[in-house]
Amino acid sequence: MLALRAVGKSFLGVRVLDGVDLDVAPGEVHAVVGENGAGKSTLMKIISGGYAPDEGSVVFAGETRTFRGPREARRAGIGIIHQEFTLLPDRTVAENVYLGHEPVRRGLVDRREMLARTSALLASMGAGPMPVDAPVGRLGIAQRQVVEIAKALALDARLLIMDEPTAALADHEVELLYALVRRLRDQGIGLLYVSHRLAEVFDLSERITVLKDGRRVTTVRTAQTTTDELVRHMVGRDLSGYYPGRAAPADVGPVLLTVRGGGNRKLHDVDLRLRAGEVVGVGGLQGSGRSALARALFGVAPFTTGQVDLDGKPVRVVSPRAAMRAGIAYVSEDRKGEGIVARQSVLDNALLAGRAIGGSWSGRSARTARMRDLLGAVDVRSAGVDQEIRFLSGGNQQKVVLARWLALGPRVMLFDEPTRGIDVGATSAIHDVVRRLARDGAAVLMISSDLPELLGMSDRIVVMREGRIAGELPAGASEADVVALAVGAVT
Amino acid sequence: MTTGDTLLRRLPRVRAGGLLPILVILGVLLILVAIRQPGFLAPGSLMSFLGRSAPIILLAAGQYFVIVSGEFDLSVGSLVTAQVVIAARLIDGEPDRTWPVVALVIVSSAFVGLVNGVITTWLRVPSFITTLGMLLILVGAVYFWSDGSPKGELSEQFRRFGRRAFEDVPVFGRVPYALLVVLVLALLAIVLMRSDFGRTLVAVGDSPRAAELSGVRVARTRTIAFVLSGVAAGVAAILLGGYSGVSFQAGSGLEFSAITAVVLGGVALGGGRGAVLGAMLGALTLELLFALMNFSGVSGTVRPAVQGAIILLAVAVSAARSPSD
Amino acid sequence: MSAQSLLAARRPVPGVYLALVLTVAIGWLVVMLRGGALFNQATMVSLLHVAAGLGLVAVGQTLVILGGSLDLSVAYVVSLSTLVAAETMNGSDTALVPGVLLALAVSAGIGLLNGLLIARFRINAFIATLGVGLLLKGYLDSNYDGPAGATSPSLVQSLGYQRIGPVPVSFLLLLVAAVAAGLALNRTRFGHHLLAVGGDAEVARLSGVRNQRVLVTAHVLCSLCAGLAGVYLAARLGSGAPRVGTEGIYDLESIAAVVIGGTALAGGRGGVAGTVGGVLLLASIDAIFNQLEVDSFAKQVVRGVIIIAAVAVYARRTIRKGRS
Amino acid sequence: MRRTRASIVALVVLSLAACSTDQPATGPSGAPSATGAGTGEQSKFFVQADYDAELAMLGATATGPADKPWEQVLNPKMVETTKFKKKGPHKICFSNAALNNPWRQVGFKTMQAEVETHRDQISEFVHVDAEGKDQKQIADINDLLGKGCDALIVSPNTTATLTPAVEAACRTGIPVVVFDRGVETTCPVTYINPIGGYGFGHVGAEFVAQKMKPGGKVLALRILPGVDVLETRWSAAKLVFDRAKVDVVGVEFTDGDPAKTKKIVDDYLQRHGTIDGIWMDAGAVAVAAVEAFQDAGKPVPPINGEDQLDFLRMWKDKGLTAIAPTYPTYQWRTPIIAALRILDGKPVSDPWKLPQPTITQENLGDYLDPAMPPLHYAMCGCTGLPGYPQRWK
Repeated sequence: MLALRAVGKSFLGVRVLDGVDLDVAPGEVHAVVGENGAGKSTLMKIISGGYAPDEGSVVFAGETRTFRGPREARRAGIGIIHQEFTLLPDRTVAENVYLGHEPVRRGLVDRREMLARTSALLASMGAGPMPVDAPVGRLGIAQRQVVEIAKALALDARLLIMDEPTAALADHEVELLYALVRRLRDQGIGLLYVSHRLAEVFDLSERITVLKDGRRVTTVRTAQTTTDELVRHMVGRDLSGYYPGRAAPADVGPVLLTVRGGGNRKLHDVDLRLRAGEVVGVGGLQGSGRSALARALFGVAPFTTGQVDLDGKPVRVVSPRAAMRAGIAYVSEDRKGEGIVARQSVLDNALLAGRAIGGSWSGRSARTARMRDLLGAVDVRSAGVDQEIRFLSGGNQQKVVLARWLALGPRVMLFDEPTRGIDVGATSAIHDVVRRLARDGAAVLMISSDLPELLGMSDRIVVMREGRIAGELPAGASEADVVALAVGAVT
Repeated sequence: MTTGDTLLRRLPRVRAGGLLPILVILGVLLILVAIRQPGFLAPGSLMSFLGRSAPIILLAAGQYFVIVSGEFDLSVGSLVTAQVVIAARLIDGEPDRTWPVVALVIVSSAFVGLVNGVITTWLRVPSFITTLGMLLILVGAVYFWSDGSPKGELSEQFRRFGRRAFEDVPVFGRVPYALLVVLVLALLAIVLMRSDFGRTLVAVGDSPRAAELSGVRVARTRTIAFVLSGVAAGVAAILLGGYSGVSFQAGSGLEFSAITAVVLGGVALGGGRGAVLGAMLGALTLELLFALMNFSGVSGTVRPAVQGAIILLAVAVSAARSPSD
Repeated sequence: MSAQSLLAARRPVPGVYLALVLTVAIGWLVVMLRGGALFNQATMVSLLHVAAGLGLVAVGQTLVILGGSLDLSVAYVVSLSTLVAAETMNGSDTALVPGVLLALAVSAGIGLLNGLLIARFRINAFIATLGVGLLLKGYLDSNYDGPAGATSPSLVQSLGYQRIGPVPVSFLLLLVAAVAAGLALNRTRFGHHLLAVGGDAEVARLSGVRNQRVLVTAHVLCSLCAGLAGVYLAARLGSGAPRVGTEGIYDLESIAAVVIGGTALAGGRGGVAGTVGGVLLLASIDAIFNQLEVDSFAKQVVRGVIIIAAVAVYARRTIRKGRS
Repeated sequence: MRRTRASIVALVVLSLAACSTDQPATGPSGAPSATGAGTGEQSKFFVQADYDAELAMLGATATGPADKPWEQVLNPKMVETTKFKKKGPHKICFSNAALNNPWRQVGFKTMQAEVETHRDQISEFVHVDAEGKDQKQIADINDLLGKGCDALIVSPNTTATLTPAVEAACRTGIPVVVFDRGVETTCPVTYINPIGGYGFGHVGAEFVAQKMKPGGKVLALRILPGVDVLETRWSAAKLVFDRAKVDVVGVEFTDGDPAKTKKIVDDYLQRHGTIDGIWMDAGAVAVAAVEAFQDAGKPVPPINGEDQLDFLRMWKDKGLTAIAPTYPTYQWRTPIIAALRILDGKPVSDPWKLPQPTITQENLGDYLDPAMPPLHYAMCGCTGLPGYPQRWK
């Protein structure tokens, strides 16, 4: 029912997709797997009308289609669940579910029908009771994800794309989703299932396509492959050699930062110690409190209970500024929204934090000169430091953000998904910087959804679940250990 | 984002917020004026033209700080009116009171900017509303205070800033004080925008989240922008009161002129884009347009339409050129 | 007030009504202490007439603001509409319907221009509508040097002066327009899509909403409302008046009424019921100050304070909601 | 694609702008129109009969006390008012168009002072300010009708549009007095105003046309288009200039903004080298116009202003060749006097035409009062009123 032929797409000269072929049959669950930045999300957006392909063709239901927007794709019968929520917090559940195709009777939106259909739809999904007439803003994250799925289904989709649908779901909700996917499949709907979680892929799919660096590596029947084989296809390299070496026990210094009983709206009873010279990885599902932990430490959404000590002395980190003064730095997972200032130059972006903290006039030119060196040292590739940063690739943007913080000489460095959506070369450069920071005596906390990265980089791994620290793993733990802790399965 | 990616490659690379478009418009207008009125380009008349354009150039610069930080200041016009009226009443023709009143005008204008900034950033009232309210309050209060009719008189000492000039300057002939004031302040503004504060201000307008997470005190930065706008309005009030004397019409509508000038100068409403020099050139362009209309005898009633058409045209063209959003 | 309960069916009554009741109560008390009566029939009628004119414009303004846009050209649309209506009617009843329709059609055309400039040519709404306003000003200034045309006597009689008890027909027209707009917002696809575009344009686009079409429609409706206000004013004034819109400061006043009514300037949140409350609040302040013979300049100061305070209160509430 | 769109915008915008220019331009290039006038077509506000009547009145002698021009009447036509006779003290209500300029402020203060002199007869004076909004004034009048006023004074914001409201007021049976701008109905007991706009415009234009060098260039500075009082002034001036074959090089609108005025004059001086006469439809920006000449180092040509003190002082100090036709603010006293006479059942003249003195070089000294603020109007007839001069400062 869906056939992609040699689809290609570039952003600002960076090739994101290159000659990708893909087929989905009715009643088939076709999984798409690949590392971060492999091009999965871009591919899904092309199918669902979010982007137009630069080359190649999309054939849907026997016709070659170029969707001019999401609306056309939806009308044609392609539903999509995005990684980010596409819900309006001020509108009710029913209004969100039926946005764009509200049921109409005699010219007016039939509210009763809409509520009834929404309830029925949610019921058919096996979701728990939900206030369909309440604003989405009042729902929890998991409930919102259910609404998001209902929204994608509401338009009688013949092809449903699910981009990491379980990322925010709790166990029993994942089970419900499984049941739902199977039910849809049995109804003859084709499903494209994008996931990091190989276990899910094996549970659900008939076929699996592996993407790597924007190309299709292979498409295999699920029954005829194994996890190991898939991982080899996805990674295509020897894992152990790829990451810079870990810290030797002798390199690990004294405890720099301690959190005792830290809590706020999203976190509970967090106890954490970060040592100089050590990279501490943080694992867990999306929404488990990983990001909230980093944001609490950096004072964005501070701890409201508990105590934070730096060098054994209590500090009050009430704002990013306070955190910076204490020597803490933070690289957000949302590079576009919270990292870069898109229309300013590379140099302006790199100097932003230094300027914010202030400095004497006399120190200005020296600071700028140092920054130029630093940008060279982290190997930022641009047409010059005066180029606007939005024209750089994601990896180079991230290097600029890193330089911004390195210039301040942070003692505690917090990374949230530092390599998400970044090409392989830049990723490895960033890994090197992370490790070098630790070697130079900083305490590093690194959040990552990318399990190989988490396992490869960390000297110690903290796994979070539901706002708490679920457990700690030593270097050399397996992916299974992390996942087990993250989802709360008994190991 | 989507279509922009492909467009970007097709369009010639003009740096967004660049000065090229405004320079082109300004150049075209200058040529038209020169054809229509060759004497205009003689040093004497050019100087006096620049001198009388000083207040709106200052207001545009002040408005630029606010707009580039992502906000609006609709209160500047009524602030100018209020200051002119207050200055006249306080001076009441006494030359001795000139300097204290000049100081008071600037300080109190800064204070109004501070109030605008604090209400906008702390109480989270959109600046459009804050400054709209401030517009009503200032004009209402000053009318109320002076019973609906300006009282007192500006001293000649006060008026000279906006009215008098250095006479017999070689080459230039006559150099209005106002021109010197605006040159000095323009230079300061350009230097300020190249300083740490200036770069931070633009960052705040472009991405307040990124700025905040880099330790920028966003609220404080924006508040300073409002204060700068207030000070610019204060100085503009001194020059304008000097140029034309006291009246309730002194500042009316200047907020829209200033915003128009800033937008003409290639500065994006919403923040993060454009140069202060562009904003000031935008103001100069607007003044030149009015002069051109005076020179070519365009009927007074048609002028708003010409002005509207040129604004829409300039902005539509630059919107079509700018690749994203 | 069945209309209001319909509009507010699913949402709590906006806080502006509380403010309205308080204002009226305090005003009533103060006026009474000074030995007057705040609301006799005549003041009530006057108040509702003032509210009707501003209200019609503000209802339209609500629509564009909800969509994340803005219309600064409404004042000129109002003036133009009075002229088109009055000149077409030219004092005869037979041309009443064509006059009204032509006035509305011209207004809708201007709304279309606004909408296209904003949605398709991506000009910032502030600048686009300011520019269109200047174009209209130029047209009005060069073609009219004073009131022109004559409104149909029967329209003057009915819409201009007829009332039912203390309620003028024009205020009923406002209520009808408000209910219609409320219905459009809550019960039509257009309304749902408009709120989505105002709430998050990208989410709306990804959900299959045709953002441009929705925004253009909102602008057409906004100008239609301003045109309707023009027709009412033509009926009230008996002729077309080229300055009536700007004299009434309908552009800024309508925006003020909308935000006082609790609609977020950024779009996506709010509604028509609040706007009607905002208009009534502004009109009540007018009435009370009229009674007390307070200087109109002092009133302006009070208005400025109220506008800022109202929005500050709403902002506070949103922040608190966000936290809980 | 986007570029095409942009050019479409350009086209639409330009065609819109163009369609607003179909009115013949009033300016140097303005071709002689149907009326053969050099200054373009006559305004639709022009009424020949009114014009003739006003010009005739300029030379007429008024009846009434010589030292009280606000009680004088030109060509009195007395009307009976016994049916309005009522025992005092009275409640007098006033619907005011606006208080938004110095002229109205001075006038209103004069009126308040006049009310004070009649404290025995007036128990309550209710004032409502329409803030320059027609529809608010209509509502205000309606509102006042519910307040048990014994007499209603109206200063209409716009002639045509306030007519129905005034008619409605007449129908309630209370005496209605209209002043300043009129209404298109005879139902009020009396309509008080000075000679009027034609007279004002004529006097200024005659002076400028005579004093300037023959065939010279005149710049006409106007406040706003579309205000009836100002339109009549300009249409009378037009007739004078066309008859005298004066070259009116420009008719510009200043919005009453002195800065804009100076810029306009400055540019016209540059464009034409010299300007030989300035005519203004209101005196608000006269000082700014004079300053523009001074700042440009040019002699100030014959000019007309109004009776505002800043202009009068400048006239005297700089020895200008000037004249100041007036639209006297003392007319604000008359409605109170008229209302009380009506309530006493005494006859009043309808229309009540007040004399409209002109300040000339000869009598300039009489009107200069150094103690008063610059924007005060000298022709207020208020020097004898309670609270003078403090009330007007």
